[in-house]
Amino acid sequence: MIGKALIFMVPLLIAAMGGLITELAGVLNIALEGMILAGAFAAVVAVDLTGSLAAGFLAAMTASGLMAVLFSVTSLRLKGNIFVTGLAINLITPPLIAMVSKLLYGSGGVIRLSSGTLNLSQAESLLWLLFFTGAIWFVLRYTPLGLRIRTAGTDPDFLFSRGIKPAGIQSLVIILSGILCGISGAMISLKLGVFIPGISAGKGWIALVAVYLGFKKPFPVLLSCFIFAIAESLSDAAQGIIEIPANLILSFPYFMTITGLVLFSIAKKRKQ
Amino acid sequence: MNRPPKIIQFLIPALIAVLLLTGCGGKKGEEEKKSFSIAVFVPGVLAGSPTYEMMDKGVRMEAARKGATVKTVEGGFNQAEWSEKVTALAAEKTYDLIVSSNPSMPEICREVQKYYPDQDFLILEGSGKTDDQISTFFFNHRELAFLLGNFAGLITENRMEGNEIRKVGLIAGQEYPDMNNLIKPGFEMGFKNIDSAIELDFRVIGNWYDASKASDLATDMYAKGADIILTIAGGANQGVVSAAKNAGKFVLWYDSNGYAIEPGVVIGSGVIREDKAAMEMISRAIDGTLLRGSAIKAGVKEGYVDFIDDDANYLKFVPVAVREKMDRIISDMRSGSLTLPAGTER
Amino acid sequence: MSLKISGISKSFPPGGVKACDDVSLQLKCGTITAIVGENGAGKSTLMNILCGTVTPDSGHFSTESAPVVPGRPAGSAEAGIGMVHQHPMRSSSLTVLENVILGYEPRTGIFLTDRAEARKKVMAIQEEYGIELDLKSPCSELNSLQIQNMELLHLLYMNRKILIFDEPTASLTEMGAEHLFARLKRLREEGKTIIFISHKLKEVFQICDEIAVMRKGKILIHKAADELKPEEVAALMMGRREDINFPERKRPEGRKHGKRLYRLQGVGYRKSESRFLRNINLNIGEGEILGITGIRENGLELLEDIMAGMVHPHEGKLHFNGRDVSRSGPAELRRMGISYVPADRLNRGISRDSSIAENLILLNYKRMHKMGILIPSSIKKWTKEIQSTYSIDGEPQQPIRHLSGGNIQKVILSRELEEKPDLIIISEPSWGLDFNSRNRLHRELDRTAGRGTAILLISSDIDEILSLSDRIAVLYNGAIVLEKERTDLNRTQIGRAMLGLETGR
Amino acid sequence: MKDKNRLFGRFAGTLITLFAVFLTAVIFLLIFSKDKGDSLYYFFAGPFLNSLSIGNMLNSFSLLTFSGLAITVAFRADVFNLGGEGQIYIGGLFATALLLRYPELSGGGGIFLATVAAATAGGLLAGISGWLKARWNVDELISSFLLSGGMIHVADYLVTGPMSDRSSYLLMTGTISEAFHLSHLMPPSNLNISFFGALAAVAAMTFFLYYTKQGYELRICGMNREFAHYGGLNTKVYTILPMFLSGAIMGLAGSSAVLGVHHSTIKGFYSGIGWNGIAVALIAGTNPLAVIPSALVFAYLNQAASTAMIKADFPFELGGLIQAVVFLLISSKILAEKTELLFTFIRGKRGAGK
Repeated sequence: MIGKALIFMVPLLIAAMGGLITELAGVLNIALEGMILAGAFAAVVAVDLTGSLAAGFLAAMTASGLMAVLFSVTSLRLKGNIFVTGLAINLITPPLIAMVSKLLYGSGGVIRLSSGTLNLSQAESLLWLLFFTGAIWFVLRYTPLGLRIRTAGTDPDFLFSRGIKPAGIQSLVIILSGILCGISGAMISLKLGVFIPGISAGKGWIALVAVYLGFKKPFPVLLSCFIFAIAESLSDAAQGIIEIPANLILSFPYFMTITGLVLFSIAKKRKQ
Repeated sequence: MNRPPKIIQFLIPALIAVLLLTGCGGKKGEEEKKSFSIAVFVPGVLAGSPTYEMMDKGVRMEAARKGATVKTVEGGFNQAEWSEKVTALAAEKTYDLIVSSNPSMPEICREVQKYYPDQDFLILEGSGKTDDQISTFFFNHRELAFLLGNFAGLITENRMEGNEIRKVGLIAGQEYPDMNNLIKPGFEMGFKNIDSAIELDFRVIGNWYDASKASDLATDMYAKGADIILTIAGGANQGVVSAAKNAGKFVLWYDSNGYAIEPGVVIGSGVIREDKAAMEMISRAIDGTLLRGSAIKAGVKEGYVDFIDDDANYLKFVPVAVREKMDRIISDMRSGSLTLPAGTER
Repeated sequence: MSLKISGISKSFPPGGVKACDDVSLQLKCGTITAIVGENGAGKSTLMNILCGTVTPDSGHFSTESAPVVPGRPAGSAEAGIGMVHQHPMRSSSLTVLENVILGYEPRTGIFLTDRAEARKKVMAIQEEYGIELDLKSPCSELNSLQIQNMELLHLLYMNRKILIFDEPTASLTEMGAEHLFARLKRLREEGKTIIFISHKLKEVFQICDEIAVMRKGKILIHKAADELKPEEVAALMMGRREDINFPERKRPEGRKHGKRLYRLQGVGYRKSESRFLRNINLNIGEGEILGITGIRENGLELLEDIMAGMVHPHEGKLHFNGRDVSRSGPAELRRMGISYVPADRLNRGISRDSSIAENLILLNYKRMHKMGILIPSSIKKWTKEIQSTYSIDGEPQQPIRHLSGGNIQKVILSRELEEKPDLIIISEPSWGLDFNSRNRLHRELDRTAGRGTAILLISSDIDEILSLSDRIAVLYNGAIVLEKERTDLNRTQIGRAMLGLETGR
Repeated sequence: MKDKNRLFGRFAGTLITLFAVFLTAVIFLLIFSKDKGDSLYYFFAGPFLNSLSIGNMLNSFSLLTFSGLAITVAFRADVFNLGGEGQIYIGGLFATALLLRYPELSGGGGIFLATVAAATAGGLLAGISGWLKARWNVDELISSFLLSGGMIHVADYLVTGPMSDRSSYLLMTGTISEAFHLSHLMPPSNLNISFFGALAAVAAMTFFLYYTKQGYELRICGMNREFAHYGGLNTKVYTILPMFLSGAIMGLAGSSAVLGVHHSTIKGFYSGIGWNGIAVALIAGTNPLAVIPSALVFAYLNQAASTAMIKADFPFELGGLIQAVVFLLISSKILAEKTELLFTFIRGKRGAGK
């Protein structure tokens, strides 16, 4: 069970790390879902064309990175409402993919790979989990960029007074999160060797939830991803034993997050 | 206390201007000679749905042969919008026939027909009704599921050495009436036909695209002893295949030839000949021999649903013993000497 | 490093009021120079010019090594000029060390922070200047003094030679101030050039070597501290306003002591380390005008907020008509007959994007409806009436932001007076008003008091206080240092009290 | 003069945004459509070619007017309601449930009660977010989104599970009795009398905001909360009330769709009403009357995509793409500001030339 959860949570965690750095930099990143999907698609297309896994990951990071650029331009440069533009990224990705897919394959549907699928063992999964969490933790803590990211979120004016433009840091972080989402998407689709419209299946939202539940700190976020993964495998296993309506299970993350948010707000209010 | 913004004063003339400008462009004159015209309404999107693609392909092939025109319209996943779109198609009054495929379409089309009584409809996968004005064609899912159930039973029996658990799996994208009333009972009837001790592990993904979840569910099912899983989960099917590959177990494909997807893993496949049905029905419609309100039901005997037993991969990977037993059951059903007891039908 | 400022001028808006008018100053190495002046004397503008955040219209400044390109923060930073702000900014998500080095981290390679090197450097500075701060503690837990120290640490880390301290004691306790002074002396010994900006003459004379007095954008005097007397400086700061001569208020006979109406009892308010208000005791009776004055940073805003129910005090009680109103919000106070004209007129006193009518009916729209439906005609009629009574310009439907400051003040005042309150809290009523409207306003207040309304006048303008009040209280450093009848006070005494040089009750 | 420029700039900014949207549509259309002339023609003129399209466009207009108005009310009080979809769904579901449970109600009474039920349900769902904001300062933007997202799945469960119509192959609840159907105005189009309901809602909301005590209080709170607090208004009430009103109007959109069009709650029927309501409101600003032209533009856009799809080979995905582009650009402040500047500049020049 735990081993299975470890494998399941790799893409989730990587996306959550993307959500974490943007959240810390003061950007509410609704667009994770769309960026993951873009990455999943680009990865499969690239592997299909070149047969190389590395090319797949590279293409995924580029595609998601480009979506991130679009997100950052419309929200930061054009000063759009960040929630609305983030949503727009999620809305724009599926039809874009369908259209590109139609151009390339003549169909907007499932793309199967004949070869080159990615297979992570439990040990490798654990390694990747620790690597990404550790890397983000390290960047946030021990690099100049990390200091800038953290300050951009809490005290952008202070950052500006030190001669650094907060919007620049935010754009950079959005693009970084796009690249992470690309990796995440590539892992989802390459693991199965297939792209299916909607394959991201809400992982971007869950990742964002994990960021909130993990108090916006790398290792607690890892933990909350783990809890999600365990909950997911429990509910998978439970289907064989007891009947829980799938739709009700799907509503849990939403209600869990709102509960977390309310508790967080109460604590904040008490402190004042 | 605030005045209405200038926007209103600007927008209305602007709208009228757009209307006039585009309206003045004029439209090409009357249609020349009217050929038989067909509209295909896809309740969903074509992409990723083999059955809808088969229907569209079938209609188009036959139409091309007979010089009819075809227009395909995708309705999208929002069921609430289907009715409006079918109405709009009927309102064109240029289509001699509107073709669609989904058990829910007849009820929508019946409503539309109230306003456009002259419009003919043909629904593949329809749900029949007496004194209906809508032509329906439906495939005997129970028979297909029965055949696949038999095969699943044979496979799990065959792998008995050192394995006490006799279990087969069924994964569905969502629960829907045909799944609960036809496919699941038919499948169960099938493997019980081989050995009544075989158990069923039935699970639902919740959508038709979450391949990761499908893979996780399948992994769990294989771990709990299922040897073979029938997967009816749209795009998410691929997740089941990938789980089977990792677990060294098997997958049963449902509605189209799936052997090539993963040779040696997909070792059995049914087929629903939606294209064949579409072609024949369209042919009849163009010839004027399709009766309004006819309800055609087609099963294994009629050749519209079947188990694919001549694929190279089937011959290569399925043990001879299993194939021999399966051959008997298939030929009995094809000849009509084996029929299923009455059950819930559409 | 010394600093030479020559002929700096700056007007806001361009061509308008001169915030700095041909300012020239020479600041020597190893000295602490105080720049003193009232609010709006031009000190902050001058300092912002030095820091590069404001571009001067004319003039230039230079260090001994090179002239500084004006209007560029980076230019001023390179020249070694740095400012410890009155309310220093910080990043609450970082530790002290990270805060100090943010933006200028020593690096290993291009990507990594060399933390060891940073720590070593910062600790050396700490040792040198005796700045005690735990480098590992998160900034969100620091008090004002520590935050100030952190900013200073950053400036020293950046090796700034010319240090500006902007009102550094404004939010410090006395202990904190003592610490700060010790540090300033230390910095002077190290040869830094220090500019010390303050209102508090006591402090200025305590630690500064030289004093420059600014008023209306001009440097009036710049001399060594021991050549000057506090009284002299205070007089220069305040100026003699012979040009504006208010008739002093003559209280109507027989109203000498109205019924006691409103009472503050031991009111205190604490924010982080430093107390902003402590043990405020005040009384006001019917028909009385109580003037509360002081320099703005000494707690006037906070007292205004507390009295108006916008903020609740941490200790002490407020009584109105014998009822405890310490926890009452504006709604309740208004119901009980207290009106309030805020100092922050544009953000609190009006809704800028609403119409004049909508602003005027804020307090009495409830009386202008039939079954919950507002009657536009009666609103319009009433608005017109008020506008003609108080001679307010503009059409009722016009957005109020189009009105002049004086007209906006009249809108607020008329709205409050029409409520026929028992007590009016009115803060800085003549800010931004011209001579005539100011006089009209004072006459109006006088009349209102004559009708028996108690008026709590908060103003940092001594002349206004002197011409209107029956009794005067002076707030300094969060406490009342002087409270006497108007007749027992003169302007010098008040001026000295505002600067913390005189006490008495 | 300055104000006129600003208004004109805002208007021009909106036009430019819309122009960008149409331009994107045309570009994609030219890339992906085979019969480009036809697609273009039907995209622009299609909605007006027959009474069915006009009727459906007006019906989509009335639904968008409800949802746009709902968002506008929230904007007016400076709060943000992002839970429109869930509120519409729950509203429609409650209306359906009531009419299924009490089929013996008279037609008018049933419609009235169902409408009230829908408004209450939607209002309460949004009201919770308002209350959480007033009580604990929970961001109403996120909370309304999450609550609505969760409730959508619960409603999905009810629609496909306990309340589902076993005789139907559509994922929907049972069908309400014919007595409760809103009369159609242009059959077979979906246009029904809720069209007048939408116009009445706009009128009522305008009246409420500008001519009632509470409307005045709400507007003052939305304009400047500190000023409102200073004036003794209860600002917390005006965090909760506008959210409630906003949700209630969303609920009305739900009941209009159920009673007027679908006659049952179909899974996911809210899609296309909820989010587009935000776009409608972002164009309309805070003026309820401006919702009407704004909703008209969006209804036109929807119908244009839909007719072009049916009459020409307009690709299905393009509809979604156009919606997404609208979202990307519609909330941009810079586009509007830049055009405002441009116009101020041009006008200034012209003035100087005189």
